[in-house]
Amino acid sequence: MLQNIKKKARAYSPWIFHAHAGGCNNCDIELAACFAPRYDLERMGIQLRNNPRHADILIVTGPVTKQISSSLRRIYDQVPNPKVVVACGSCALTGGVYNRDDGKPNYALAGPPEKLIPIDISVPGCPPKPESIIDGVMLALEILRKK
Amino acid sequence: MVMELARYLTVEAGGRLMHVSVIDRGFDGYEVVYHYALDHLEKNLHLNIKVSLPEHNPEIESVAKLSPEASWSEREMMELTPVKFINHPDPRHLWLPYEWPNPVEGVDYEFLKDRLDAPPTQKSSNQPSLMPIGPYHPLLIEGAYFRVKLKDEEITDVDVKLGWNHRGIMKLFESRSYSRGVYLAERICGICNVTHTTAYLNAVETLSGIEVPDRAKYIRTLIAELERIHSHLLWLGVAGDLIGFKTLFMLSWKVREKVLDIFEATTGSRRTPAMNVIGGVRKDLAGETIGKIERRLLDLRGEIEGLVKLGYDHPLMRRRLQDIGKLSLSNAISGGAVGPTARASGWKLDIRWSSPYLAYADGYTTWDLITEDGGDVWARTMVRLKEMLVSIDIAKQCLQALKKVGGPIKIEAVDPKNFPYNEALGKTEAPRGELMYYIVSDGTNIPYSVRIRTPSFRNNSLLPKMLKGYALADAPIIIGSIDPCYSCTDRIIVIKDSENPKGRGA
Amino acid sequence: MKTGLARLAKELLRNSLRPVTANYPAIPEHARPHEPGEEIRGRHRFDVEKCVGCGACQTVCSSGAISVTDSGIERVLRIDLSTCIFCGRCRDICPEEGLQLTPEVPSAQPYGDILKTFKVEHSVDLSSCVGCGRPTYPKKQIETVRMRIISNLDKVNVDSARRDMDIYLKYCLNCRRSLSYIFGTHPRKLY
Amino acid sequence: MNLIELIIQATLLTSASFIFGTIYNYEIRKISARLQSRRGPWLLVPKPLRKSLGTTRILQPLYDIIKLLCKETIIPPTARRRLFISAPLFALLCLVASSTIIPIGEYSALSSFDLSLVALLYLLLAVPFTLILGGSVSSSPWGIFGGQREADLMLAYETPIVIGSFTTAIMAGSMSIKEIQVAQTLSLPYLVLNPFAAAAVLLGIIGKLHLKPFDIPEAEVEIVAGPATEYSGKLLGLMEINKMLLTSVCIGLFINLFMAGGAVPGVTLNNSLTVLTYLAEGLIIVAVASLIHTLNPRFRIDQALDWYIKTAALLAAVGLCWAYILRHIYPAISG
Repeated sequence: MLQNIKKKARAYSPWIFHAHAGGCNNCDIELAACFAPRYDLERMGIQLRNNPRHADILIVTGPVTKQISSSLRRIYDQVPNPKVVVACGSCALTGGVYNRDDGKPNYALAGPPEKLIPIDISVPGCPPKPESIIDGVMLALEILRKK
Repeated sequence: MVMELARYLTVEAGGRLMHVSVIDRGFDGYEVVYHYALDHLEKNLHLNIKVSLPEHNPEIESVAKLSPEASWSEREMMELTPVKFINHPDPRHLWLPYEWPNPVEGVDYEFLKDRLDAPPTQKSSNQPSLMPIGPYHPLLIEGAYFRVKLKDEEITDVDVKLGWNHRGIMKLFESRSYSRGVYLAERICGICNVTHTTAYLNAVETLSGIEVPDRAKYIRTLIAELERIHSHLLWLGVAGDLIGFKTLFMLSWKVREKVLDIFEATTGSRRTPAMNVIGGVRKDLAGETIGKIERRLLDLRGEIEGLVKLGYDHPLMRRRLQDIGKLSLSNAISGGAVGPTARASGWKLDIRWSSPYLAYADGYTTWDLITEDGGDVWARTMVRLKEMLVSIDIAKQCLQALKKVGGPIKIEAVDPKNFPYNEALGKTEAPRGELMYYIVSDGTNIPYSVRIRTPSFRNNSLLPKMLKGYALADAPIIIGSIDPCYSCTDRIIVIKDSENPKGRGA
Repeated sequence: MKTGLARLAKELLRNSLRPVTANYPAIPEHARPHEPGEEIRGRHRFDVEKCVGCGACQTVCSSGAISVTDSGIERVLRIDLSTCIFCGRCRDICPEEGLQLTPEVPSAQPYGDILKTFKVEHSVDLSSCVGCGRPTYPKKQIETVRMRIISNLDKVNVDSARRDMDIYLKYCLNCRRSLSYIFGTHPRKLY
Repeated sequence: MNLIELIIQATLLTSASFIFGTIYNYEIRKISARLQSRRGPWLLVPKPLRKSLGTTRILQPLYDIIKLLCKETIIPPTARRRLFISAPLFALLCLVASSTIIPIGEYSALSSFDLSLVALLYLLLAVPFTLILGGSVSSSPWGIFGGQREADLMLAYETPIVIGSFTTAIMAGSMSIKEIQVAQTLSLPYLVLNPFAAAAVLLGIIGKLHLKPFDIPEAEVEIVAGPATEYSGKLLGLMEINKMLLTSVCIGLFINLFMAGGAVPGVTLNNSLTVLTYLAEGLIIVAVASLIHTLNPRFRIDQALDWYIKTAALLAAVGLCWAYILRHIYPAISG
């Protein structure tokens, strides 16, 4: 009985921390639009916290630039377990439009986030529509429930 | 010699130094280009002064003492290309990551010493005298780093380190054809991506001598003005959040959703319209979509007037925003402020008025320029709020004109073939200020080099001056008042490794 | 000074009666604007008849999301939605309107099955060379090229073009080179 | 009231005030969301999602607390470990003690002692102390700043609460909350008799609960989360529990001192219906507080201090004089 209360509580009040890793801030404003009146995420008890210590879900946007890669790694370590990482936007999945055509790595990027931190959910789109982000968060709830 | 020319241009002629860019010509050394805007004398008048330097240890006198706005441009060039600007007031590292493989010698990296992962140390009493507003901070959506020196909660000195968003965009530009570059220009900044494509296309179209048909001009101006409304509404929400006014964030973003609906209905995607292509516009606006937009613009105007009234008479908001982050007119001109930050200090600087492009010229639309003279955060808020109403007027006039003006929406050239000129300057008035693209072409369909000077690049250099003397509690809203967009600021130039002087960098 | 607060209070109380929140996860269509534009750029869809597999979309894609691989007897066009930036350029460039962007928004997936759900694939069978049996170009592409050449040429040399095409279009590049030696039509006859 | 009955009633009171605290916090989130024209935590989850997201979200604060209690706790190495952990625990002890003193309706465990009002105010002072202690011990510059701001703000909002509470003690002629409650049922509730003191205490309570425009110590934009920056997992869960208890105790203080502890004219004090009227009155006060919370941006710390001195402290002083006038000119009222 205690176990399923714990699982339910985790799935019913996930707190999100948004880590910007260098993209063009289009995904960030779409994520912020998810908390605006039209796509209000607080209906499901979700809060956007700006302190990694308080967070359950870490949403990463943007191809990780070299300079912010060490900070992103530290932010990931600061989020207490159990945690879920959502990669949001095609930059966060494979570097999107910032990849060079001849396959050589872009000198300013430290590769997409999957090279630095383990990713659990990927949200495509450039920028992903708030509906896709909400789907991603719903999937994250399921994973939190199982963790 | 450059100093006398610079003194004449800025002091007597009253011109504005927009940007200092360095073009790497491979074997025959480097070209330092000083971009001067003299568009207050005559519309669309610009002047590029070129100085070519030898290939081995190129050096030149720094102009930063005379016109301080050039200091950040020169710092950027000094850091990223082997060109040295002699006795530059502050030649420190600004953009490159700390552990860049071969740091430029002879520059003391003060930032390298107190690395970020060192535990926060309070030297004196428990009052922290040095406050890092670090790459991740709730005040900044994106990465930036302000080292704030404090004397019991009053800011005495601010030091800025940027480059957290540096994606090497200009190197990518140099490996993409013009028509593909449009989609890269759109992804420099997510909030003002229509102005980026417009500026890029202004430059490319003047480069290849293409004249955009009238209908396309009206559609481009309409999309640009709708984006200005969306950008100002977004800023109003974020500014409300910065002073703790969550309700203003919700109200203004509720209105912003209406603008995004217009974008989605007409251009197919909420935030990346991708309407502008070389020679015109991708998709025509049919008759009834124009009617739809007009109806939506009507109730949008009602909502925005409500927000303007709210901004005016909310007692606490006025008390929180008034007379903080002051920027006098003389500081604005010498520091080279652009956009609403300059207009709030009483400087009539607006690219749509001084060097009109697309449908802002006299024959197409008529609108008036908004300036305030307070110079503080309250004045900037008022300038942006009133500008939204002006944008709605321009959008309305474009819609009326679209009903009458027929004609094609695009010239069939997918990729420009011949290039009558070998360099071009494209400028627009982004929601944050003057945006400048400088494209050098070598005749092929891939640009030789692209230099971008974004408005936030210039406004950020004014922040230390604005922040001094105010409380730490005011720092978020002062930093927020210039509407910083660090994706724009960190688009940065290619690196030319010193080992292979021949090639144009990695 | 109090009027500002009073007016805001009245407006907020009026707001509370009609929240604008879309009931998204419960009713999916609730989030779309009332009359969605017909051309929302979402997931791609290949039109099986029209697409000839020419690969023009691959050259034009601004983020390198489209990959064309020839494997044995078929050419596979694969669009990787996790790299795609949905700019709609491939649809505008496609000469045969074989590629459409449906308004269906690609939704989030667990990281593991990124391979199967974020891929839009379409395969076109390649014609094999009569001479050496190696795969050459897609059958449909050869057909459309032939029709287009015949329709655009002026009457005089239409039948000679048709005769040449019947021969040359069936062979791969190497066989054509060797054939041109035999027929003596190779431009550089020096060696 | 022998000892065992006292203990049972005390535990009942604490758990009731904790549940009321969660309801009040849910109401603040729901009303401020509704005023911003968005839906806020669901009262009734729509049908298709009921299987995965539960049926209702009234206990949303409870879910937050249980989730936090099951999370991993990270204590920064440079923080002083023992003080860092004991700060929220000490606050919890004080709040549990103060919740037993506050009577809910007719159940009053310890409030009938003579100087229960003084004891209550003394215990309530401990909560800001632990926040200051927790913040400055947590070795993060944000925590130190949060602690300092909490110290400045505490001076500002404590004065109106203390002066307002003692005004009611003067009007009722005794220091025990029970007597004040009974005195009000004889005459009019003090909210009507002395509105100045009531307004002063309400404004003080808004500052104490860190509702806008006074959520300066937790200004998430300037100082990441103030004192709670380094707290996570179980310790943060403790802090949330403290917040619930603090909300219900403060609202309970206001009801007992100014609205006769839920004794509406129809319902006398000694039957169990008063618990429902107590909750109803609490919801009304929380609605007023959340309206103020939604309407205002955040004050700067110096603006908050001089605002408190100019209005709240002044109101409390006026209430005090008004109480003296009442006591001497209309002694009948004080009974």
